[in-house]
Amino acid sequence: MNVISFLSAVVQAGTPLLFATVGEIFSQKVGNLNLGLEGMMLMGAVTGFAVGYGTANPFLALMGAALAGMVGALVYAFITVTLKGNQEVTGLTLTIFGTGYASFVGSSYVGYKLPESVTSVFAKVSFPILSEIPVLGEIFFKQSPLVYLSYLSVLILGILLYKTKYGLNLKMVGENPAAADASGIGVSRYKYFYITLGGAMSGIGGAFLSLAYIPVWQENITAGKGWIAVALVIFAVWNPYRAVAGAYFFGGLDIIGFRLQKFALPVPIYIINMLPYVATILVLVLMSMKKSKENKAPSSIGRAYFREER
Amino acid sequence: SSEGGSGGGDEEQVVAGFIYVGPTNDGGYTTAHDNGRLYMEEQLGDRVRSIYRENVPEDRGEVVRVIREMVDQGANIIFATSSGHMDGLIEAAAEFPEVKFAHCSGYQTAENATNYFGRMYQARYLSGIVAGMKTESNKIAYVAAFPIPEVIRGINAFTLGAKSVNPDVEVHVRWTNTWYDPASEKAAAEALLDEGCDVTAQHQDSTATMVAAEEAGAFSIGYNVSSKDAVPQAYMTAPLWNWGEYYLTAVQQVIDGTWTNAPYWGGMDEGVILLDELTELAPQEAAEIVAEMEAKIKSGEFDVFDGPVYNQAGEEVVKEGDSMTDGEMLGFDWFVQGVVGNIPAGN
Amino acid sequence: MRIAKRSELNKNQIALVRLGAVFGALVFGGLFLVVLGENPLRIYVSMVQGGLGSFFRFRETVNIAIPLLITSLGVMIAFKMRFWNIGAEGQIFMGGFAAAYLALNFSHLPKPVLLTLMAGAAMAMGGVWLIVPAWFKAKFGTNETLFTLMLNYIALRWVTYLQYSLWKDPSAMGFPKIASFEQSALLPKIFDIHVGWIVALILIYLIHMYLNHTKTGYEIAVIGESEDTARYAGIDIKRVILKTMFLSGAVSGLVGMIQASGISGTLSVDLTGGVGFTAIITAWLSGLNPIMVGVVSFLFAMLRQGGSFIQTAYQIPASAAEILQALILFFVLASEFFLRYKVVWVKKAGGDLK
Amino acid sequence: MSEILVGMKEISKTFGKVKALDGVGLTLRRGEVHSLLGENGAGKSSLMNILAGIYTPDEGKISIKDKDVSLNSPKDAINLGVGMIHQHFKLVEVMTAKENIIAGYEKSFFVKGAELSKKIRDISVKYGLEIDPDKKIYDMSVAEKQRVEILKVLYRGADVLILDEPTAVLTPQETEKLFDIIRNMTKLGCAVVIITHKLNEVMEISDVITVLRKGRNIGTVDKDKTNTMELTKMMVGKAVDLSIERPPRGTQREVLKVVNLTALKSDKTEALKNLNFSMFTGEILGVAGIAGSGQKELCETLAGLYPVTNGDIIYEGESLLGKNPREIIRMGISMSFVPEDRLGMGLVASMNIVDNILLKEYQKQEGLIITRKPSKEKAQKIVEKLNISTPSTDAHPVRLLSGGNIQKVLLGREIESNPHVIITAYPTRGLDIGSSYLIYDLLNKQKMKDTAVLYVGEDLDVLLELCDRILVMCNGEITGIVDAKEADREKIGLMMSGAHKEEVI
Ligand SMILES: Nc1ncnc2c1ncn2[C@@H]1O[C@H](COP(=O)(O)OP(=O)(O)OP(=O)(O)O)[C@@H](O)[C@H]1O
Ligand SMILES: Nc1ncnc2c1ncn2[C@@H]1O[C@H](COP(=O)(O)OP(=O)(O)OP(=O)(O)O)[C@@H](O)[C@H]1O
Ligand SMILES: [Mg+2]
Ligand SMILES: [Mg+2]
Repeated sequence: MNVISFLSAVVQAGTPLLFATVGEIFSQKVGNLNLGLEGMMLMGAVTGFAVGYGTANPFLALMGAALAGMVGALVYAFITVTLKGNQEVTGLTLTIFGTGYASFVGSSYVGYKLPESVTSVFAKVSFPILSEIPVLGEIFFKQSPLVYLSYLSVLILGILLYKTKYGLNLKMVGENPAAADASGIGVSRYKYFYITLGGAMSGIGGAFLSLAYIPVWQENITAGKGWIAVALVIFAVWNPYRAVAGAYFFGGLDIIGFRLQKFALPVPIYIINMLPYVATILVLVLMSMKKSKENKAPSSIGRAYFREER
Repeated sequence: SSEGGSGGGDEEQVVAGFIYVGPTNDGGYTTAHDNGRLYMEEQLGDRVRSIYRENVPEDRGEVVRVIREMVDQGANIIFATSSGHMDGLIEAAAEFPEVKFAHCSGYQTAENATNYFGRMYQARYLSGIVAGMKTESNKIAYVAAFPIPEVIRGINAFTLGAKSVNPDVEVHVRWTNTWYDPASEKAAAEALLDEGCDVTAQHQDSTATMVAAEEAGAFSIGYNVSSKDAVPQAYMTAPLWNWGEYYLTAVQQVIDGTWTNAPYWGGMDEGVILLDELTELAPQEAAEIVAEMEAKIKSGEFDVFDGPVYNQAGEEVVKEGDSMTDGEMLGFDWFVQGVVGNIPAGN
Repeated sequence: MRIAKRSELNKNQIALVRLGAVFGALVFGGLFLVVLGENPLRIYVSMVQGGLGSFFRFRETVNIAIPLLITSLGVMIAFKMRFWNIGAEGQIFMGGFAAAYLALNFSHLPKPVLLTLMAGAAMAMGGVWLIVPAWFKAKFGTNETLFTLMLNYIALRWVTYLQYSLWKDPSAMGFPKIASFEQSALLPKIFDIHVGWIVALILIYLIHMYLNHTKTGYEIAVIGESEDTARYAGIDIKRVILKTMFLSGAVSGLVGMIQASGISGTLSVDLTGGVGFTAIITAWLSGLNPIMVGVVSFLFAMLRQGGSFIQTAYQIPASAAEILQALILFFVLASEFFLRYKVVWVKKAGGDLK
Repeated sequence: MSEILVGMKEISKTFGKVKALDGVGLTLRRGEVHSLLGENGAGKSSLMNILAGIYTPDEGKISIKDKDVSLNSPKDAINLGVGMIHQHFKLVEVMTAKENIIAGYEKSFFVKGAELSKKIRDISVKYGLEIDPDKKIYDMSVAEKQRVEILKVLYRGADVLILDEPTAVLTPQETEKLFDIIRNMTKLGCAVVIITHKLNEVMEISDVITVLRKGRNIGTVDKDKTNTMELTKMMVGKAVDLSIERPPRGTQREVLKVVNLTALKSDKTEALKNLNFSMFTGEILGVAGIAGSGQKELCETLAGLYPVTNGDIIYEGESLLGKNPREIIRMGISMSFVPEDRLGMGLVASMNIVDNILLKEYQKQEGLIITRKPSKEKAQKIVEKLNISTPSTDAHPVRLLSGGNIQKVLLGREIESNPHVIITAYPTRGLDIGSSYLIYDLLNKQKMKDTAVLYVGEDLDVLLELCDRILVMCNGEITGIVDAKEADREKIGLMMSGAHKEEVI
């Protein structure tokens, strides 16, 4: 097995997960568990594809994908933030909606291929200078521009979260919206902002599949990746940097089967495929056993905030 | 064809139902079947109304449900196009004795249910010739769906074709366990390309394998329908289906009341199977050899599994002068020499 | 404009709000269909026809309703205790797994015996599949939403393993499927619908009794409200949690058996059809009331069957029905707001800020 | 007279069916300390929450610094220089003091840690509020948290500071310190509103006093022109006798004996340290101490709800060690516990009275099926006896009852079981004076029935008047047990802060 090319494929496989996971981290950081990731990814994937197909413009395709994810997230935000609806059920409904929307819109594109003008932009390209680095360059810097976009988003959002006032404020919103409100932070504004940001990220994550990975439209292109991303958020303990490692780990397990098939494995691949979920459970259990005050889910998660509530 | 509800319409009109495993525009297997349906509809005009369902899972309960709905819509004959639909179809056949059923690629029959398929292996053999001549690394990737006889037969035929022109060739197999999942197909193809394969072949319903080949600068053999426009930098040729005549005949028989449950297994000679025209990416010399072998196959002078055929361990399975029977071919559970890969054991 | 708490509404007002939401969704969905160039009225009418138009269609609706209803009852038990069990998918799979094991290995047993054993094993297995996260929740407070979600995937992979490898039917000539059950392992039919519908009705009654008229039902309600209160009252919390979760998982597990034995005739990765997730929605929509669960599940099933019908009849993609379903849900979710709050329009009082 | 900072006029606010405020007005001037007085539920917090932008009034006008304003969010209030320190702190536990202080107010894009720490230290020195800016909130004591809250408001440059019951959680010494800070602030030109139930504090700190009753402003008076008697009358609406009767002790038999009792918190520090005391029949034993000194843990260990690490609890010669409430009930011991968190522990908020009565009954029933009939009768009896106002006993969740009625349901249920020992934690917290006196009365009646009563209270004056003996706790330790009749307020205050140890009697 060619390790370097495998790792390069791992980065590729992990990228849609990375986008969605980082997006969901921010949504959860402001206190909203959005189980609609799968739906938003699909909305992004199909819209990106349709726009790319229709306009032959890669930029518009990407914008369309982000926008579609945002619209999904906006509906979710409206129901859970403004109307204080149940987050779990709204998220699940969003997934139903996104799946339906994608298969409805996508039904006229199934099997279609994106125009060259779009695929060529999202095709793998060597990153100047960095791709020269031995090994690492090969793995990380001979990728689709969308992969570079994922690095950039993680970096920017990581800095935003840990170094800026916005990071501080959004953490406060997720931990204790009443405190944030009393401190003069616009709770709803923050929630809307980061929930829709999460939607945009999910949309782009989905679009990575339809624009870059296999630029041919297919039904249910995300194949459950949105749900894996939900798991990844915990696996990464709500840390966007750790999400990188997690996404590549989960993504790698997704494709390693095809590399291992020629060997007689001591453990069936199906069992190996359970690993990410088992690992997530372990993280979950260990976190709860440690009872540490840090590294926990944002404490207001799942609960709507109403200022005049007692 | 989408007009009218249940019970509506002409009493004389025959309703034909099609159950597809994938979407009609998958650019592959289901598209080929749907083209056949459209051809049949066009030929029969008003005498037939066709209905179809896409993406029907290979689950008995779901298949039965869809069949019931089609019968509710007045279906007189129902075609189910994937192997996994067989159990449901056979069960439903018992429930609706007055309706005719036909199942593609299966093996069971009933009073009112038959099966139909094509000798795809013949075209695969020819495509193997093209691939065997093209490869420089002598390693060919074969992205395969399920380890079932139909697929194994195709791999074996392909390998024999490739070896007939290039004895050193190896055909590396990866199973995806899906018919239609571009992401898996691409990941599997990438794995093989990384291992040094420079030509790909596939028993898959999407173009993802060829897309992977194109990205890696390799060449590819398609399947089902021509992908010349979809992957112009890689596509050389593909074994193709042409279902129109079969569907036309079958539905006509239902109209005429002459339908029987005799299974159908047509070959290149009947036109249900063909090999796409070679593109300029295919080796120059290939065209001539392919044409020669195609003629021999059609005339019956040559059959793909004429002996001697050796298995992976190098043992002679079919002796010089012998040939495999249809029954043996329908039960393929071993690879010929030259295939690298294994068939996962059942149970 | 601002939001204010409203005083509690009575039952009629609540029903009115909900109906309004469904109506709103239909109007909204109608606009959506018009945009797509369809006649919404025709589609709505044919969806209802498709769901109820004939005995045959009604039967299909019931077939869809059965697993949804029973699973909703299962998750509802957990929700009563504020235990967010979203792992019904996994419990159904594991229940199906246990039932299939018996069906495949003991098909020589007489039908009533075999079916009873299968049901028992499915319930036990489904129960166990939920008792694991329940134990961690009781012991360490481990987040059950995510734990049970993960268990869904593990169960799915497990069934995939069975179907594609361990239990692959050799007589299927390499095709990855598990052998079909023998006649002795298939559910009998009553009025041409498998007996699951009777099981469902009985379960509605039993669970209604259990939650409202038994000591444990009372304890569940107390624990759901506050564990501290439960401890204070001397309730053996851990035991009740484990017992209840076992029951919740067992009911979902039973669905695995019913689907495998009544519908699919075997175990496969398509066994659940996503019902474990839909059930969360139906359970929640029905306000955790077993009788309402029955009604809501049936309506949902009708929507599904109607959607499937328009696909076969008019070749309108079933996804249109899926979108409509989501729209209705969105509207109902949004309408909850008006049960608890009211919007007050304020005249711009006083001077301006800034 | 100095400049008017805030004018509130005709403020009304309704929550669901409750009219919390009904045309209330209030005027705040620069440099004054303004006390808000009133029974529980009078609307004090509501009024201040409106000024802080948390609640939006239904009607009324607010002007700040001579400008009419509409406060649509706390941010609006902050921008106008109004800051509030809430009864329940609004802090994020997992963040540092600094982060809590700057969040929502930081101007520069990047958070510059060191610079900010210094700035915060400077302010804290200026006002005499010592804190460590980099300490996590979860590591802080209540008083420290309160200082963070005050700093947060000052950091935003507030000149109107609202403190909602700030002293409830402080020792007398800490209270003194807080008052110093308040005086310091008024000197610097702030106006301070303080809400408290302690009249002596009101008389000590305030310049002006406003009294609310049932959502109406009863009057605003200068401190110098009033006295506690008058204030009480304004609060309650009639002259009240604020003395509590203390019936003679009963048979004085030892029922419960606590020996070397030690219990740990979840973080392994000691919640209770080596406690030794006894409870006697026909006696009320009071427990005094600042909040969080171990009272809660003490009550819960006695009730079998909190694990004991060491020592023993002996009830009539039998050890209760390691027994949970269920087992204690099974042993036939009739001990009642009225926990401080009524809706979170003693009652099930969403259930009706009958189902709440059932909480203590159902375990005694035979079989699987639950019977509600006996509880229904009992509920009716309690409602009549304690004059609980409720529309129904079996169709109205207790959550919707008023605080006093909720407490009556709880206490009624517990007393109804004829216990030998009653443990009550802050039974009058959240109750108006009328209800409070009813509760004292009920407890005295129990004492006269020869029941042993443990009364954990926060109001020292009440403890001194009601109890026979007072056990003082500090930091999980008993710093002394004194005879209430002879005890001295000051000394108990010192004992509460651990500075003074009294011989155990
Ligand atoms: N990363 C971000 N997260 C949330 N809101 C943002 C972010 N970036 C900008 N905004 C919003 O954009 C607007 C302009 O930001 P700017 O920093 O100029 O305002 P600000 O007054 O400092 O922000 P704030 O009102 O939150 O204190 C504000 O409404 C701000 O909340
Ligand atoms: N957010 C709210 N939601 C519903 N009702 C409320 C809310 N806030 C206050 N109330 C009600 O309004 C009334 C006044 O409450 P408020 O908290 O202002 O009283 P208070 O004078 O501060 O009493 P306390 O001394 O107990 O703090 C009470 O009946 C209370 O139940
Ligand atoms: Mg208050
Ligand atoms: Mg108060």
